[in-house]
Amino acid sequence: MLKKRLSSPSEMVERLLAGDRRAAARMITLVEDGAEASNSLMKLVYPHSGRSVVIGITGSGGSGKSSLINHLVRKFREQEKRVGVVAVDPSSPFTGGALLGDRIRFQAHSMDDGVYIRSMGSRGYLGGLARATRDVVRIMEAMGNDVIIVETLGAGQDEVDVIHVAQTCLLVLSPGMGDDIQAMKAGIMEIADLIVLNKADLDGANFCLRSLEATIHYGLEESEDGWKPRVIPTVAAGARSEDVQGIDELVEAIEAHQSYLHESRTIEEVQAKRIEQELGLVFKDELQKVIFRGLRGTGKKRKYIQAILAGRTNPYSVVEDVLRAFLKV
Amino acid sequence: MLQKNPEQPSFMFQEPTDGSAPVQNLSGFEIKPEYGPEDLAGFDVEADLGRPGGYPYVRGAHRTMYRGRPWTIRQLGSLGPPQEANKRIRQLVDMGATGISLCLDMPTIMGRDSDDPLCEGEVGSCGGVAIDSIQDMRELLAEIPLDEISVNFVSNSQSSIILAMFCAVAEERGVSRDKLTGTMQNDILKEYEAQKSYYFPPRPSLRLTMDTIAFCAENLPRFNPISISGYHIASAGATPIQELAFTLANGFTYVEEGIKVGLDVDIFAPRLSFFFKVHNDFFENVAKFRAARRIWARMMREKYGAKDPRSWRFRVHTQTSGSSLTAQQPENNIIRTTIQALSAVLAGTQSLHTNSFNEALSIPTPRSEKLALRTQQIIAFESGAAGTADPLAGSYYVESLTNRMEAECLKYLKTIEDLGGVIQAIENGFFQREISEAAFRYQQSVEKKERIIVGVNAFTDEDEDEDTDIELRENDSEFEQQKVAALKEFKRNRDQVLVESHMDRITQICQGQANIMPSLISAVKAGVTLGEAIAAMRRVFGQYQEEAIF
Amino acid sequence: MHKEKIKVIVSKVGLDGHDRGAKVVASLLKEAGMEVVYLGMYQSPEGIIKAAIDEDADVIGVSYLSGEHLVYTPKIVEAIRSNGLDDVLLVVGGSFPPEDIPLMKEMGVDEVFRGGSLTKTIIDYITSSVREKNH
Amino acid sequence: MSQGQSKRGTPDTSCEVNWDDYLKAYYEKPQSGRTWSGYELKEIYNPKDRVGENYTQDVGDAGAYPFTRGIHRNMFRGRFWTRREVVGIGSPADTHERAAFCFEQGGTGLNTIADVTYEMGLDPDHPWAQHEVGLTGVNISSIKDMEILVGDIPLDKVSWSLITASTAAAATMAQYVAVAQQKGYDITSLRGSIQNDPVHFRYCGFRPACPLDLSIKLGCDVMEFCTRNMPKWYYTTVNMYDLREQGITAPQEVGFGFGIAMCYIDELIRRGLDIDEFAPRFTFYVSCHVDFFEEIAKIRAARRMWARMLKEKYGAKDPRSMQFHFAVHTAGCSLIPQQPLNNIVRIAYQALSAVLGGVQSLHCCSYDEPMCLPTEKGHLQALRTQQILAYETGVTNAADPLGGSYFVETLTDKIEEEAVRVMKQVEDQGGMEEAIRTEWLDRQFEAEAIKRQKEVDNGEKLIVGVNIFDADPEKTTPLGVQRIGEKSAREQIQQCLELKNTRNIARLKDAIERLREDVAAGKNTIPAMIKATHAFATTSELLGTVRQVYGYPYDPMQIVQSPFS
Repeated sequence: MLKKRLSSPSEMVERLLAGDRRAAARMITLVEDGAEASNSLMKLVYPHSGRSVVIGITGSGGSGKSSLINHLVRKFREQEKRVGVVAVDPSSPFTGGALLGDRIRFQAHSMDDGVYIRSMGSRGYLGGLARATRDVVRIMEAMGNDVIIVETLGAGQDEVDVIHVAQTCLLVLSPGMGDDIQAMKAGIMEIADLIVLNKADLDGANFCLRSLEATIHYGLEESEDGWKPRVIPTVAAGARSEDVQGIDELVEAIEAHQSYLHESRTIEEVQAKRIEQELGLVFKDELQKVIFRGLRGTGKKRKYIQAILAGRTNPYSVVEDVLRAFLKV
Repeated sequence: MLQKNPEQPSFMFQEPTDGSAPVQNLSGFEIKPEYGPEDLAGFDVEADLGRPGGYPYVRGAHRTMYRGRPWTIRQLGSLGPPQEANKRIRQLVDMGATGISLCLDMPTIMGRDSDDPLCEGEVGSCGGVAIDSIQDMRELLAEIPLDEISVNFVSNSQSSIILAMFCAVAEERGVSRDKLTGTMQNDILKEYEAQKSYYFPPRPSLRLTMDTIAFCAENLPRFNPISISGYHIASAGATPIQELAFTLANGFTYVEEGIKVGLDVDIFAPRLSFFFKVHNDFFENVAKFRAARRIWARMMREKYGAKDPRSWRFRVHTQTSGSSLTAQQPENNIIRTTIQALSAVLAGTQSLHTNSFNEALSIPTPRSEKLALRTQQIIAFESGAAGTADPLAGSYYVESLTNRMEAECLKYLKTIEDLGGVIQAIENGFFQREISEAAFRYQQSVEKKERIIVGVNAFTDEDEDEDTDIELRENDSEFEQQKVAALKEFKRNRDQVLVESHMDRITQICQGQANIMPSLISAVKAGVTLGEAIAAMRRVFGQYQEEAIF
Repeated sequence: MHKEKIKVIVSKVGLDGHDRGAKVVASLLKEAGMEVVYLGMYQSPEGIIKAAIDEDADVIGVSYLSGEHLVYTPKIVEAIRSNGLDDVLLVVGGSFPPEDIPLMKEMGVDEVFRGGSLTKTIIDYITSSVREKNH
Repeated sequence: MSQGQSKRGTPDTSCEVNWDDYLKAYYEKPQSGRTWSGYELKEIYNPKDRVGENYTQDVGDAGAYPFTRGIHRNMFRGRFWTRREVVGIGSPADTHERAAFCFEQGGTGLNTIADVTYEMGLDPDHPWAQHEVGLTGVNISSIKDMEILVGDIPLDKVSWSLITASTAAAATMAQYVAVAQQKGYDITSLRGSIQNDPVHFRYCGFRPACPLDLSIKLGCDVMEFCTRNMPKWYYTTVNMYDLREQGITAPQEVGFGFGIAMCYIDELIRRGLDIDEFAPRFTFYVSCHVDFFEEIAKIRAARRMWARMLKEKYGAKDPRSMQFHFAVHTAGCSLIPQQPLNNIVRIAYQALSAVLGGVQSLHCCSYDEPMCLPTEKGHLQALRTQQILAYETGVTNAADPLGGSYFVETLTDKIEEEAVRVMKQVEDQGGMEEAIRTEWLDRQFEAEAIKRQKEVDNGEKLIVGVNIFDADPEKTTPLGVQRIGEKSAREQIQQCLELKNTRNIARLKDAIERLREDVAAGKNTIPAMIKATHAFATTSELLGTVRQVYGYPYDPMQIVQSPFS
């Protein structure tokens, strides 16, 4: 057991609700490590979650997500909202290590107690990154953050799942990565409520902007609930203050989407969809846990595999048998 | 305020000159401001340069040089008591030294035993090891694999006896003679020219040397019976060109003597090895080595008819210049030693000793000894200088300088020949005169500040002692009594009659022509001491006195 | 099942911007399977500590170059103590005179690595000490 | 194993030797089959390697195009390189004292180095500066400090090298000129140099002070001003050395360095200067790393490339424009704290390689640098290294003594070929400015630095005391440690505050306004900075004003606000 000894769950949650950073940090670690303790903790945390605006941001490397988030945080702080940030960076598939560099961009807030930043390695989470992230978000909600920003990299299925922890999802693109954009157009529909074209001061930005708007205009029917993604050009990098552009517009767009969600009461559907998805994930991996725990030591697992290899049976029948045995169905 | 110290030459505001002022190197050759292709007109690369490991060996004795194996990192392992020396040897090996040199204390050098009244206060002096009897040799070599570690005995007039003890101990330890490795300095001629530690007149001394060479040629094929040394000639004040010429002259003399006593040149020539000093002049030193290799190869093949390429190969051990080290600002010596060591490596030495930076003040201390060792290791493993053979080959300057060195050297060899050969030249004081003149000229140039020695005649410090932080090593005085006592004990426990008979036998052999080694070996086994053996020889050979030369 | 990760904060402090060493160490710790939060340059001791808290770090690694270690180390140690982060390992790297190593250890630094340290020694130290601290 | 082992004499167990290790060491090959930069070395180079060489075209005598063998005909016969020691420590007064010391020891040039606070453009009273003033150099906040630093040093005689690299170099230049004027010197008579290479300095941790556009603007203001007013002054030292210290290879050092140089050259040409007007005063700072021959080859290659580039690319006619003027700094990153006296050895032969390369000005590291700021002893040792090379070793007798060496000439060609390839890479990025903007260059540094560390970790590169022949670490620094008295720092801050309270504000504001106007009008900022300096404007005030006009925060650390707006 690598991590430190803990006080009782209830005590920890108390401290968390009081906004204690260390309690939050320690609980997040437990969640990350998928420790047994985490479930009992999350049970206590859950009732205090679900009250914050959760924004998901993804986009490929070099699109300037971090700088963008830095400015969003600044804006929300000006509105005196407490902000939590979950910055996910890829872990090395070989060593499992990760270099988490986003904090460099958040330096302006390094001394601000109203901002809680947590870097996560994508690791090889059982039950997927999404589940861990969702729990982290809940912890941050419970600790009293009004806005929580979830940052992740790329637009693969994992990221899509992660982003779906949020109510409002941003896809960040930048010019001069045409291929990525082509690749992402496909995913735009299911990922993005808002598309941010960052580094809009670079050559080719206009062309890029137009082609994106075209994609949305022609590519996407207005979803039945009446929200259509928009493209917002921004410039988030640059030491000069006047270099930075489009942030206000972006914040407005986010607010617009939020109020749309509430007015159109789509928010319930969204949340319902999220819960369904979560249950799916949780069942999948809890069930797997249960089954494998059940098989552990019985030597059955190996028997099944050998039987399948020998052609005496097949995966489908095995699954049926096992499920029957375990779930008495 | 800027020139508070009037002693400093005013380099501060030095203005450019056209650089046409004549410049001489240490050998006194005029050096041109620049060398180019025109300086190598008519230079036949194949014939005059060849390849490393190929005739005429200018570019190195071996084909791959240090890529095959680095030079032997050989450091000084002496220290009065044999046990101490033995310990130091193993410390050095542990620190990564790959070869060891052992020098002797004053009494041993003068051929006397520790209990000799003349030696009072001298036992274990100047960091040398005191060897009286075979017992000392046993302790000195304890646990050292004689077939692996090449021990270099810095021993000259007494070499035949030291070698005898070495063989005797090896025999006791069951190491057969054909496996024994190592080196005996054993270069008697340069003693008369420079070092001046001899007992007998030149000719009998030379005979002893030839006896050891002949003995080794037959019995110790892996052992270097002699290391023909320019180092001491240079240290006595000779210029690089003189060091080169006189050392080669001596070398050829041993060859001629060997042939005279009827040895086949290809039997003993391959085991002749050399010992050079690194002068301060970086490139002159490189040229010296390269010229030496070319001359040796050509003379051995053309003049002495050697057929075996190993006889043509000039193999050399090198030591950085002890005399260039200053007592002032001792850390500066680290720099001098580094540059000299690099020069020796670029010159293609087979083996290198780097001096300790505090030698001008004290016997090397563990720290300074270690630093000297590290200096070689840094050059070997970090500098990349060992990455390719003879990296300076082709350089217009270095090749021209090499040619010039060769030409001047041949002139000297001619002069010596005209004087009737080395022995004659020694007897009429030719070398001694040449060297003392050179030494005098050099000293003058330093005093006139024509030649600047940092910290000595320029850039001196007022508050000297404050900023030298060097631990010094003192001689331990108890050692002498212990040693003398031990020796007396040793003499008491041996068969005195047997000892006397062995000494008479030695005297007999000296009167005749037979090789002296076998009788010496059985003598030391019987307990005859170094001093006694020499006394026995002196009965026949007498003591040599040279008239002073200024 | 994934392995629980050692989490390391790597940071410069003050104005010195020689971040090469810090970056190299960060990357190599990553390759050793650790999760490294790199804070970059111009950090204040308080900022470093806040990051360590938020990230629930096991190790704080600070890199110095030019003599500022005696200025900032006490401040960092103080901040660690006042925040009760006694279970966090404080490791400093950079160039200092050997005399200062015991000095810094007295202040409360757990380990000091100078230039010319091999990555392996750093990794081994962190791995073993973190395990100790947590048992 | 050996007879010697089996039959023991009197055993002395105080030092057990592993004879197997001994044999291994004995037959060890030096691990130098490759150069430091990783190029295969042949076991032997010979005339075949030089076939097709055209001496006059490809090599040439010293003093003749393409200057491969040196920029002067007689090289060190005419004049030794300038032997420099960098000083910069505590207060301007402390620094002046150390400078004077180096003079007495026979140094022929003087380098004073700015501390981090100065380079960042902060005054001592800046909240971030307090802890670090005078720690790594000297902070000059006003004309007063510069007066103290200069003291009675004769500015028209001594060759003074001001090491301020960042955009603060503009302030330094202004302060130096202001003091010179005050002391009544004709500024055309000033000899010396200023580092003034803000573009490279972003990679030394000064990004906030060195935004790219401002770096080129202020850097070139200094260059332009000196070109027009200070004919004896070297107005930039493009610092390849710092780039090399990031861990890049020898050819990358040259390639990237030239790339940055071109940023300035192109701007100066854009400003209407003729290449031959300014190029002769262009200088470089080059590293001499641990690989003896590779570094010599690098220098020779750089000389040839510069000559060709200036002649062919920029159409220079004056041979002096084609001469690669450079100073060498021995490789600080090659020094290690383990067995520190070994560093004297490294420095010694690195310095030798610089001299054999034909250096104009040499700075030797102090062996104690990996442990502390150079001690007086360390400085002295470094200086002695140069003096021994100059006066004892005779290596100065002939120009380019290695010229013609099959190996060195071949390696020179190889380095040139590789460096040209690097420059092509940069070009493919859209030129150096683009490569910097897109952080392509950063990524090169990252990658190379990690490669280097791995080479040491897995023993491809050997370092005595680190991965071979290591020993117990020293408990103390052999020849002492350099400490900075906090006293000087406190005084610095005090004096700065005093100055700010006692100067004539109206006059100051007026001067700052002028500066602001000049920047806005795109004029050269140096004259206005000089005036403002006479009006006791401080470093941060000069630079902050310029930064604001360019739209950057007044204070790079974004804490202090401008007192003028």
